[in-house]
Amino acid sequence: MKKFVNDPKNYVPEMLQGLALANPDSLRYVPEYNLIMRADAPRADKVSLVQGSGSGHEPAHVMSVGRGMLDAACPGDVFAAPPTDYVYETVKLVASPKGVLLLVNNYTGDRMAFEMAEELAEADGITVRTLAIDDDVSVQDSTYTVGRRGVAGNFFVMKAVGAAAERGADLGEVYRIGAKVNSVTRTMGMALTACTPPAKGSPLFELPDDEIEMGVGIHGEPGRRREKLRPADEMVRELVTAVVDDLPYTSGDGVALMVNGLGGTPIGELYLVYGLAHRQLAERGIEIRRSYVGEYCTSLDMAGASITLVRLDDEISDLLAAPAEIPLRVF
Amino acid sequence: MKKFVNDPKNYVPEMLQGLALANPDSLRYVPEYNLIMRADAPRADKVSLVQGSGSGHEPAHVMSVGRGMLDAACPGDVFAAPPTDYVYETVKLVASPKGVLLLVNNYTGDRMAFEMAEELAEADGITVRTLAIDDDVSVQDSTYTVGRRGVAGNFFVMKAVGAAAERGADLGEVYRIGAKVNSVTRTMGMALTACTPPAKGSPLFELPDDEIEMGVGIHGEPGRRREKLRPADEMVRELVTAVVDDLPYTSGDGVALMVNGLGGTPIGELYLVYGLAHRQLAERGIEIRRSYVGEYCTSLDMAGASITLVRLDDEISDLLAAPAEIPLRVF
Amino acid sequence: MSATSPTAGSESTGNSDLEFVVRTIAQTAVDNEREFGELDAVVGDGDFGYSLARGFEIVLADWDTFDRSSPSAFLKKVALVISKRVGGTSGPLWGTAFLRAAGAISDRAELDGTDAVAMLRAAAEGIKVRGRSDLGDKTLLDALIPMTDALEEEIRAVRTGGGAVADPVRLARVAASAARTAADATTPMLARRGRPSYTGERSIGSPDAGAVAIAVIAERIADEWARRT
Amino acid sequence: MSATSPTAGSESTGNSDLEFVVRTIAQTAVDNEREFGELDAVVGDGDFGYSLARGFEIVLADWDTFDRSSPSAFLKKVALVISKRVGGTSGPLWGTAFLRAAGAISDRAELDGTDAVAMLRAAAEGIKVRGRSDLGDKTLLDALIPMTDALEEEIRAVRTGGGAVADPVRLARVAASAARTAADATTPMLARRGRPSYTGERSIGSPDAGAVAIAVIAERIADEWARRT
Ligand SMILES: Nc1ncnc2c1ncn2[C@@H]1O[C@H](COP(=O)(O)OP(=O)(O)O)[C@@H](O)[C@H]1O
Ligand SMILES: Nc1ncnc2c1ncn2[C@@H]1O[C@H](COP(=O)(O)OP(=O)(O)O)[C@@H](O)[C@H]1O
Ligand SMILES: [Mg+2]
Ligand SMILES: [Mg+2]
Ligand SMILES: [Mg+2]
Ligand SMILES: [Mg+2]
Repeated sequence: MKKFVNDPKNYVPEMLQGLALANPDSLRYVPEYNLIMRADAPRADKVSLVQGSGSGHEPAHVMSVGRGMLDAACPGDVFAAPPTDYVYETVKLVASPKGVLLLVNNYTGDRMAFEMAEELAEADGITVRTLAIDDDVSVQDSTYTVGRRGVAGNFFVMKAVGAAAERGADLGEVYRIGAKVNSVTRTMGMALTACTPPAKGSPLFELPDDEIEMGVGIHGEPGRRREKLRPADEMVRELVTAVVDDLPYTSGDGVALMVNGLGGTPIGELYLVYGLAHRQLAERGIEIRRSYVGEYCTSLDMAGASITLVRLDDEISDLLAAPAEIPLRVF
Repeated sequence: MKKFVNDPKNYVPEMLQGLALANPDSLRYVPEYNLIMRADAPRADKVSLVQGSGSGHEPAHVMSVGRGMLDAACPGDVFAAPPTDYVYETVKLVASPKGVLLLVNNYTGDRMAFEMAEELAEADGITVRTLAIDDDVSVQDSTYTVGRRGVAGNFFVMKAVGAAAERGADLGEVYRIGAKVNSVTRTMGMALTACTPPAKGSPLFELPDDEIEMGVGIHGEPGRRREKLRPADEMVRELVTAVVDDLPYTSGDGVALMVNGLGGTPIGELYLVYGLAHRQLAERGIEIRRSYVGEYCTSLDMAGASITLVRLDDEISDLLAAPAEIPLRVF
Repeated sequence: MSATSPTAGSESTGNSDLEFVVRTIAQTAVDNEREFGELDAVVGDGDFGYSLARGFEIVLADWDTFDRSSPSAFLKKVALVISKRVGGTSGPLWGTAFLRAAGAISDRAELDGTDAVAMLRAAAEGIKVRGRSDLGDKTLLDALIPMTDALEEEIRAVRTGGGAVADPVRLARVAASAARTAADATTPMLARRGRPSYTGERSIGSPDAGAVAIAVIAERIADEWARRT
Repeated sequence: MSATSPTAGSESTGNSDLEFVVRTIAQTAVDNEREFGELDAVVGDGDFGYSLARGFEIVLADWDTFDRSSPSAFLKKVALVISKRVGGTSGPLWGTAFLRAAGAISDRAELDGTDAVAMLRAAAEGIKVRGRSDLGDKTLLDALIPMTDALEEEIRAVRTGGGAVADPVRLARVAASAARTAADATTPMLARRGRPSYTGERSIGSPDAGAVAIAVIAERIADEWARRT
């Protein structure tokens, strides 16, 4: 394993320490519960927003804490939902009289932890709602499955509810907006390589030099199918088609397009992918109104990318354009 | 080779097309000269700023074009300086009555191309100055060598001269500021893995699983020495020591600290490195006033990182804090 | 597996069967961190071993501090540590399992084979509810439930055969071998719960990590028990 | 190396020796893209083959359009394409080399061996100035200059021996073998210019990519010339 790491067991806490040291004015790190929160949270005049899930998806979600986005993020260990207790303590720390909205990607472990925490916090008299995000089109949604996964599309939910909460919307309204954004957001991802969790020390799976995994999530697990590596144009077409056909997005729709890197793919390639996806969508008459290219929700060092579309209306466009201030500043 | 690429010869133009499509209002792509420029350049009321160098370093420099930073970037092919002619055409396109400042990382090929272009443009009556950036402490600077390389520290020069130019400073003043920032900026980098240029299709060198390259530049070339992989704390100490001892930075100095990823290292690890570097600097009494963690100047998909320090004074701090608007926005 | 005996280095363990079993579970989870992780990596995300090990490490570290006023109180404390400190899907599931097991013996001061069956049944029911899962979904339930069935059957058979008390070593061996058979039998199954379910058909062909963990733990208990007596 | 003859597929090439040599240089650069790149990858950045190939590809594509009013005018056009279209260090260096070579024969309508020496000397001087480099820095100069010396020496020897005109096939062979020997001799050298110089001592032990390219090109010219006559 070739990583910047000391004891792999301390990978997550040492990362969070670095994050807090780099943002001394705006963030607070609470080691007991492995949590990052805004230094000024909770604020009585806004709904508090919390997102959790395993670590290894950075910048999601710990680097999305700040004005206009999350009030706190409580990440678990790499790819593991946080313990219930940590979520519960996080909720207590940011509890606002206007309530707390918990955002959770739809995975069994995360949902269990957040729902149990919600119950515990409500018993303490805190008003809490939980919204599950499930934008991944590669997973079939049926009563025999656990439903779609939440992947990179969670960024748009966080951004929209963050803006709404900042403007003073009440809990019901913030929840409505989050649910609406989630309902018009779809993602599909693929991996060129496997990733290596620090504690495991070796890649999660073996992928020959001429093969890829299509339909991956964000936990380094294999995808729906293994396929041959092909020119970017063809692979992007497969991603775009899966996403477009799912909602479906149709000619005349105005959308936000995100090309999200999974951690090991350089930004030059992501812009190349963006250009291909943009043109393929334009061919279908879909109008791209907002563009997002970079890393938003990763799988450690996995090379690969996902494509997300959000169908925009005036309300969503306005919320996405609102200012925010999170650790991911460039300058 | 596992990359998002069609014909490798089109890697750079397809990336630039994507970049322009994602920023239709602010950027213009000129395929004849492989160049990205601000849609509103040149402006008569400000010095125009141009940076070139090979591609493969994204976000440097094409993604640093925008208000408060560059007016144009003319990248060559991957790791190759742009042809003289392209630099010359770029200068003509952004020529402002207030003059043009060319920023060039100190490599033989880049310097030759930019100096020849400067001569050609001056013959046309355009006022041009060229500033070479050379922040890399891993290269010995002597009359027998070609001097230090320019690496990730170029970000700070671009940012400071960008802010000064935006405020209307004249060419001499903008040059003075750039030279000053360069003189107080030092960088040292290391690689965990080699990178793979699209046209070559295989890694530039072989690195065993337990070895690293210390003192690398940004062109995928090997570093000064090969060493054993060690805990992050020790490797970071080697980088920090090399940087601090070079200027040297001393107790009481206020600095900006950048941890720059080389392309394949996930941001979680970069924050871990940041935390270690921050503490090591604090031990030496060096005060960190501004923090930069992420990818600023990469070597394609190379895993690795560099550490940059800038000694701040009020003038530099103020320029670094000025607003800018470049493609690397997050939301 | 480590050569360390599960009770080594702990003077205050006492020698109740329950403590012995819990400590063996904890030690097995810690010793098999890598193996359990590898199993989860095939079509999952590879953290199962890590999650269990980090939690049971704390169970071992806090061992001497647990309330020992009754078997039920003791189990509740263990459940609390697991719920608090284990993340992933395993935290809530294993925490619930221990908590429900505690509930099944709340009025008992001494435990026998029938209590063991009751605890295992309660644990499985708790996991079903918490995980919205059932037998046949290719989870640890597919080892836990057949193992419980075999244990119950063996106790009944001993009783029917006129024996008053079943030999615990033999019971442990029967349970372990049923768990192993059942864990192996998860290989051809299609996962309908847990992360492997996302890979669809590709979940077929490898055993479920959780089910194998149950088998490994049961075997270790049987081995240690035989050595103990 | 490709089996394609350097003049194949081009009716308008004419048959002047100069055009033959330039075309062979261009074709060799295109054919050896991978090999030259691998050489540059050892302690450089691996783009040398790519840079040359992309430029000389255009030289070949534009071949029929070049000004042929004089050898000097022809070389100038080639120099322009290289300067314009080749990036990296090689663009300015090779562009300068061709431009200076053109200058060395500006008044000549027909070229002989002495002109070849003059062109090569001028090219080397241009590279020195442009690259702030010299013999011994471990660059292509370390093949180019010894090759030129050998060529000059051979012409002098033929003259001294009473021969009026040296056999061009023999001259090309002498030049090629001198270039190869000199290129091989760069292996133990420490790089003081170019990207390999950044690696310090590690540049010792592999030949310079540019020097080897000179040898490969010279050998190809010698081979093709022998075949041609
Ligand atoms: N809904 C469920 N019900 C019962 N057991 C489950 C469920 N989901 C997962 N499991 C068990 O948990 C094991 C994986 O645990 P763990 O790796 O901690 O979960 P994850 O990484 O998916 O959050 C699986 O092998 C399976 O035996
Ligand atoms: N300053 C110089 N003077 C002469 N030749 C040089 C100089 N620098 C590099 N070279 C030659 O150019 C070759 C590398 O060319 P290229 O790969 O295009 O350059 P780079 O990638 O370093 O910009 C070297 O092998 C060497 O022969
Ligand atoms: Mg997990
Ligand atoms: Mg180069
Ligand atoms: Mg798992
Ligand atoms: Mg090179």
